[in-house]
Amino acid sequence: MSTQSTDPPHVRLGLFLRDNPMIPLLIFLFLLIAALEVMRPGIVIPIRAGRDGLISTFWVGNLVKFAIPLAMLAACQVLTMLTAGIDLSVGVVATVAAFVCATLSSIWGATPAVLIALSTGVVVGLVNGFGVGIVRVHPLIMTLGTGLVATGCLQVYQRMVINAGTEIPGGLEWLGIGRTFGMPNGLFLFIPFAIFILWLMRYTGFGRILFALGSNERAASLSGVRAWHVYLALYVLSGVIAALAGLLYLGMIRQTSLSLANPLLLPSVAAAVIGGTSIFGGRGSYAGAIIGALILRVLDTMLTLMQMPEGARTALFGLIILAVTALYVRITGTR
Amino acid sequence: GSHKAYTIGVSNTVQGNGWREQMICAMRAQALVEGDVSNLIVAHRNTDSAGQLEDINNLIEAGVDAIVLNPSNPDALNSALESAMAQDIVVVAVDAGVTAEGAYVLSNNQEEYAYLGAKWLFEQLGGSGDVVYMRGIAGVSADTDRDNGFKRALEEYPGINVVHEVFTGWQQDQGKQQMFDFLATGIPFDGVWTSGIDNVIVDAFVESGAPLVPIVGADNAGFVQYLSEVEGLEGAAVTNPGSVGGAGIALAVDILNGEAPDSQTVLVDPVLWENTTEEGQATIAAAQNPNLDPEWPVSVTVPGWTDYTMEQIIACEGPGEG
Amino acid sequence: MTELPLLDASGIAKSFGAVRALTDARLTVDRGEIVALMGANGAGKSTFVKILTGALKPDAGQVRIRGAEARVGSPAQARRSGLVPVYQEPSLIPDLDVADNLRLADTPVDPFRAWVSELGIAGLSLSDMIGDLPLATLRILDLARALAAEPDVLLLDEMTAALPTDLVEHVLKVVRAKANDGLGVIYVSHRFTEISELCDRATVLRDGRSVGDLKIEPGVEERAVELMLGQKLALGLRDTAGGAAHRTGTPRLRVRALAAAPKLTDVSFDLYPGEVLGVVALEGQGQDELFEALSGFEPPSDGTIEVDGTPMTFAHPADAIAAGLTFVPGNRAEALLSQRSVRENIALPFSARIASWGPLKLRHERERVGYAIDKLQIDTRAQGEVQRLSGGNQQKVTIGRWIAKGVETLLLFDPTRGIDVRTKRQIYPLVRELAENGAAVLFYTSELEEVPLACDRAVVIFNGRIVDIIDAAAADEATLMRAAHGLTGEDSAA
Amino acid sequence: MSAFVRKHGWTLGLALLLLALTVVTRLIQPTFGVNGFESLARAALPFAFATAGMAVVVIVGGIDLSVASMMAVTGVLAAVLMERMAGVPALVIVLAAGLVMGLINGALIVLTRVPDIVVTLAMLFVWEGTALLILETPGGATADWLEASIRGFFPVEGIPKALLIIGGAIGVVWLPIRRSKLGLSIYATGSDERAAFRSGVAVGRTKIAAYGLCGLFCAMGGLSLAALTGIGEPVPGPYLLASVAAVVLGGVVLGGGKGGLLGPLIAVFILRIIRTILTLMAIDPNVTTIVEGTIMVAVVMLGTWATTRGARR
Ligand SMILES: Nc1ncnc2c1ncn2[C@@H]1O[C@H](COP(=O)(O)OP(=O)(O)OP(=O)(O)O)[C@@H](O)[C@H]1O
Ligand SMILES: Nc1ncnc2c1ncn2[C@@H]1O[C@H](COP(=O)(O)OP(=O)(O)OP(=O)(O)O)[C@@H](O)[C@H]1O
Ligand SMILES: [Mg+2]
Ligand SMILES: [Mg+2]
Repeated sequence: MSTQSTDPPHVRLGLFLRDNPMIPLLIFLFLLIAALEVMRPGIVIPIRAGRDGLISTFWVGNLVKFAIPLAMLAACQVLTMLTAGIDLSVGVVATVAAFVCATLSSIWGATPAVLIALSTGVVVGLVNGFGVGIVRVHPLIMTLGTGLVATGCLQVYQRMVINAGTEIPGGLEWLGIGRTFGMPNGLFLFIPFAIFILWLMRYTGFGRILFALGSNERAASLSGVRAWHVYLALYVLSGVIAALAGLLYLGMIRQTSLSLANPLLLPSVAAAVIGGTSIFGGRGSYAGAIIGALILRVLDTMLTLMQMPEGARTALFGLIILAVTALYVRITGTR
Repeated sequence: GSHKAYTIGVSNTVQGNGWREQMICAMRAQALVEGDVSNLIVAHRNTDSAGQLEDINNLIEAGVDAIVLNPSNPDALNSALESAMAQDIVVVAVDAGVTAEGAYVLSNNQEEYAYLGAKWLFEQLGGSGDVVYMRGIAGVSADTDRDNGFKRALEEYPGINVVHEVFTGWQQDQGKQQMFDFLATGIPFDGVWTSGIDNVIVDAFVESGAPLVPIVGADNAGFVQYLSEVEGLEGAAVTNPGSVGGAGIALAVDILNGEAPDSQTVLVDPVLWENTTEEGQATIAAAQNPNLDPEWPVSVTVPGWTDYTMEQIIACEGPGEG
Repeated sequence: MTELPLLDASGIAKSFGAVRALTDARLTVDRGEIVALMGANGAGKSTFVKILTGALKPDAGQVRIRGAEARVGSPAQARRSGLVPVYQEPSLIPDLDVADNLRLADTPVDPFRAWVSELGIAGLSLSDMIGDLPLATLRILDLARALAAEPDVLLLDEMTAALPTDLVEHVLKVVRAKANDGLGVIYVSHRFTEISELCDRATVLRDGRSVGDLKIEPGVEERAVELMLGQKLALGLRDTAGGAAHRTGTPRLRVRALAAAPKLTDVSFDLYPGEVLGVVALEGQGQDELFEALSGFEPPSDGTIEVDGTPMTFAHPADAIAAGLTFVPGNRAEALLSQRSVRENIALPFSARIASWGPLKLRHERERVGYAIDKLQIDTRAQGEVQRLSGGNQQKVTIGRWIAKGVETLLLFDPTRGIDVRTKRQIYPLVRELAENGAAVLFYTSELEEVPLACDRAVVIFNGRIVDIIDAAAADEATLMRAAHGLTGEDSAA
Repeated sequence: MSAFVRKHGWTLGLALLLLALTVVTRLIQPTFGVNGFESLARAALPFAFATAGMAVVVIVGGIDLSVASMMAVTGVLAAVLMERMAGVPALVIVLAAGLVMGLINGALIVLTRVPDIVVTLAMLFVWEGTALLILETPGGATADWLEASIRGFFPVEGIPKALLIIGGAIGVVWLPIRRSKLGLSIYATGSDERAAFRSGVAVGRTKIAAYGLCGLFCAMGGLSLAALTGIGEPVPGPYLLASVAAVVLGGVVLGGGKGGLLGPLIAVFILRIIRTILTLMAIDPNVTTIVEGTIMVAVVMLGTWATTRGARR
């Protein structure tokens, strides 16, 4: 029944870390980067002369660049996990959006292509929201199912455009591969996006309702929340974010593929949970997910550069993820 | 004449990659132009060997006359294939081989594929230098076959040293990221061998402003286009036609019509197109098809085997459709 | 030789992060003794009970059982040492049936059955799913399971808080009888009547510290409250509810022939602005269905609801809220966002409608939330997560939400469940104040003594229909009790 | 009667659906008979075991994303061991390895207090890597009797051995457990962990046991992969998502405490027979993906709709 003032320092440190869970995550991130620098001296150095004296391979820039689409998809997971949901269709939606955009822009031009691509996200989101919010199907199954259906549709669509050629809208290419002061132009999209998501979660009624639904749906509806409105809006938002991430990815990879962004699905879930979002709903942090995405990317680099059998590499990846989250849980006392 | 009405079953275990999609389209187009095929049943999804066994058994249940499959593994499917052959169903494996007794194999020679490209690369480097070796998926037969070919070439060139070996998972984004990482370490290398994730590797060099090194890839439309368009790129595309699937259908129909070849195994040997010589450049210019889906191999036909036209394979329609 | 106490705990301390729930708690129980554990909301009673029964690990302290130091590592271990608790929340497994729940805790079936009927629950089948049973029944089952385990010491944490009066009687009777057979009992409650009726002795906790032992004797309430609160509080003045409200004009709420499966068959009443209408009913007479229908949770099967003269149908609580009807459920687990802060919990209704999904009005929110916290004196030390508040303070949050929002018609279902005496004394005037400012309040309580304190009139529901309407200010407990049992006599006020 | 229907309504509905689909199969392909059924049962083997394992951990309130990877490990282990030693000891080692992997998953979840989904996501990679370390490339060989043991019928024509193995293995392992205190504890923990703890359940040990059981079933799944293909493949197959789908379709509620193993097993057969029907009907494979996804969602939607209606009376 008293205050912290008398607590010993280690208790106070624990409390501080618990209230600022970002700090241990950031520390992990920097430790990993330091380990990488030890492994490959010089890799973190920002500017190195390349051919024609240009700013050369700036690893930190690459790190950020590849973390952006992952962090965007992680936003879908964080938002849906707040309501104890999950969105397993994001990888497919991103892939569909990218594919549709690349094939349509050679036919109809960039703007309609981008709009149609984003609307695929809306459509999948509507279906997800309908299933989760109105029919009350478990989100895991619902989004898994829509992901499958969307894959099928993409394959049918692909048949129609085998010979249409592809074109990547200039704006997306600029975002995807362009750099400003060595940092990727994707940040021009991502920084406003991240601010929007952080703002949405903390300072809007919608954000509050997401937390509320995940903590106790009955309590929320007793307070007058119509859950299905929220789910519909949420999954549409998630679909649009996924489509947007897909477009950015298209600009980065500059190659269409029927499975372009699919491999980002599991990492997007991992980034969200490493960042301290609870799959049981009611607790989540987007800032954490962003750092989670960066951590995953650094790990990718480390393992790519290590010379060891592929099996050991894969296993090590899993072990490090586990160690990071376990330590994080131990330090912050949350789960 | 008197047209037969064969039903042919197709089994494939990788979905959503351009090469395999082309293979399926080639099968459909060839079945369409073969007058004797009335129905093509395609089981085409992402699965493992056990799933392929299931598909083959389902095809047997459906009463097909022949099964053309791209096997996920040479040894794993024998039980189903043997029971198919016991019911007089013709079995043709395309792209990779199977060990089942009595099955026909019409395969791209994967070991040769890797050997050819690697040898060109090592030759290009003058027999000594550091190379990056970008493989496919660990633990998959095709990757193992190619690895054998690559190792064989490596043995012949003791001056060549592999500085990075990595699995791209045959994913564009992964390959590109990995190349960025290699470039960022600052450890120099002189050439890159890829297992078909190729044009994004070129992109990675160009985007990071690193000097290009010789790159070996496959005959995917995107990469072939780069070979003639990207300034300063020295490279070679090794053919690995997905249209081998169409050839498989043709072979199956021949066998059903009693015109079985002498040998059970036909290897389609790859060809290498490089852009460092003039003839090479001419070949590449002729092969180019910038409108084609960039993941599709540009060699859409297998001369001597397939009979369909470019339009037909792109329409991707089989018998009983459209 | 003097007999060693059955249970002797001393120096118990426990912190949850920054919150010191217990600093120095001590307590002894002898054979055959019933010891009340008293304290205001958040004093640490439940934490103490959990530590004694192995559900929580203490930071410091000693527990002796019959003089021997005992390490109670888990509830299972406590059970083996003869310490058997009934916690505040039901500790039965919702997805298992009764029989499996017994098997899980190695409880013999026959004694259990005997206790269940002894405690006044009839018609229980062992194959009933726990999740389908009402809260009051669960409390009884929990107790019956504890009794069937043949404990040496029984620890009851607000066992009666969610029980209707008739079941409380049964419980008190059984506990008394067991104590006479030599059982030691630790009894946590906020109800003085029960404590003075049942207990031999009381230990008072204040701010996590044992501050005194009292012998239960007439007039002890005064002293107990002083110890609990660390200050004097005038108790005993039964400032009953204000006079007759102005029941004229259009009623705020007009209910006619309302029926809802399974229990509610035919209920009609009018509720006027400025009025607090009590609802008196024993367990399961249809009051749950009545409140669910009025709050839009489950549509009624028959009958009409008019609000300010306009007929309404509620398909969702949002409809009811739009019509000005707000509902505070009795079970706080239904109403709270347990992992969210006090502030977010109270501010929840502000963001409910789509129109308010935009930016939060933070200043307005802070003001309203602050107002509600002050009004209800919510202990906000552990405000980061509502689940870290004590049970009573959690209960206050559920009401505070609507105090902050402002209400026209408030449907209160047993709002004082588990609330300490001081807070109760704050809640009655609060309800009256709301009414005086024009709100209409429907007030169900399981504690009949509250009816005259808060209500103007009371409707008595028995067997799904209204059997009597009583002028509450004049009604004593006996009258209400008789009515609640369906014995409408001439002496009930007209 | 009605209580029985209420409690097992979902499973009964699934059984009826399976029956209807079998009839449909016969209508499409009149020659579809016992042999078709036998190969269907064989194809269902790995799915059935993955699903059984997943069901147990979902009932205890968790989820195991590493099932397919554990199957890959045990599959290659079987193929490697059987090349070198007698079949039966190899079998025992494989089953034990599965059990141990599951116990490791469970112990990590309990000890680190990291949520199940995160631990098993990490272990998905660890076990996948382990499989590659055991066998770099597809290979090894299984004993002939293993292949023979899942092929054909026993004791009479019409009862596929594979079906007996599924029923037998799961029955022998699960039924006694389900009836025991451990089974109750599994359900109790999944239903309400705190209440279970307070009822005296050793929650941590129960979870570990459930994960161990899942590992054991995965070992059986790995063995069936080895038996089906005759070799070991170090790359995980599509069993993770399929098992989650079957578990949910089978009436086990994600979140724990509800459902059994029979429903999910019937669901496995439903999903397999749908695949067969689509092949027999020669549906365009791209459309097949759409159809499979739609059916999965539609069935669960229908079920959710029916149960919420039922609950509202
Ligand atoms: N898990 C927890 N985390 C943080 N604080 C807690 C937790 N559990 C209890 N507390 C705090 O410990 C203190 C004592 O709580 P406890 O539940 O023991 O009170 P109580 O005496 O039972 O109150 P009530 O009469 O309201 O039930 C309270 O301040 C409460 O907020
Ligand atoms: N074994 C446990 N594991 C995790 N958290 C626990 C455990 N036991 C209690 N808690 C937490 O302690 C807090 C207070 O406990 P609880 O809600 O059971 O009692 P309470 O609020 O004091 O009850 P009341 O005051 O109504 O008697 C809650 O947040 C609860 O989640
Ligand atoms: Mg308490
Ligand atoms: Mg409490």
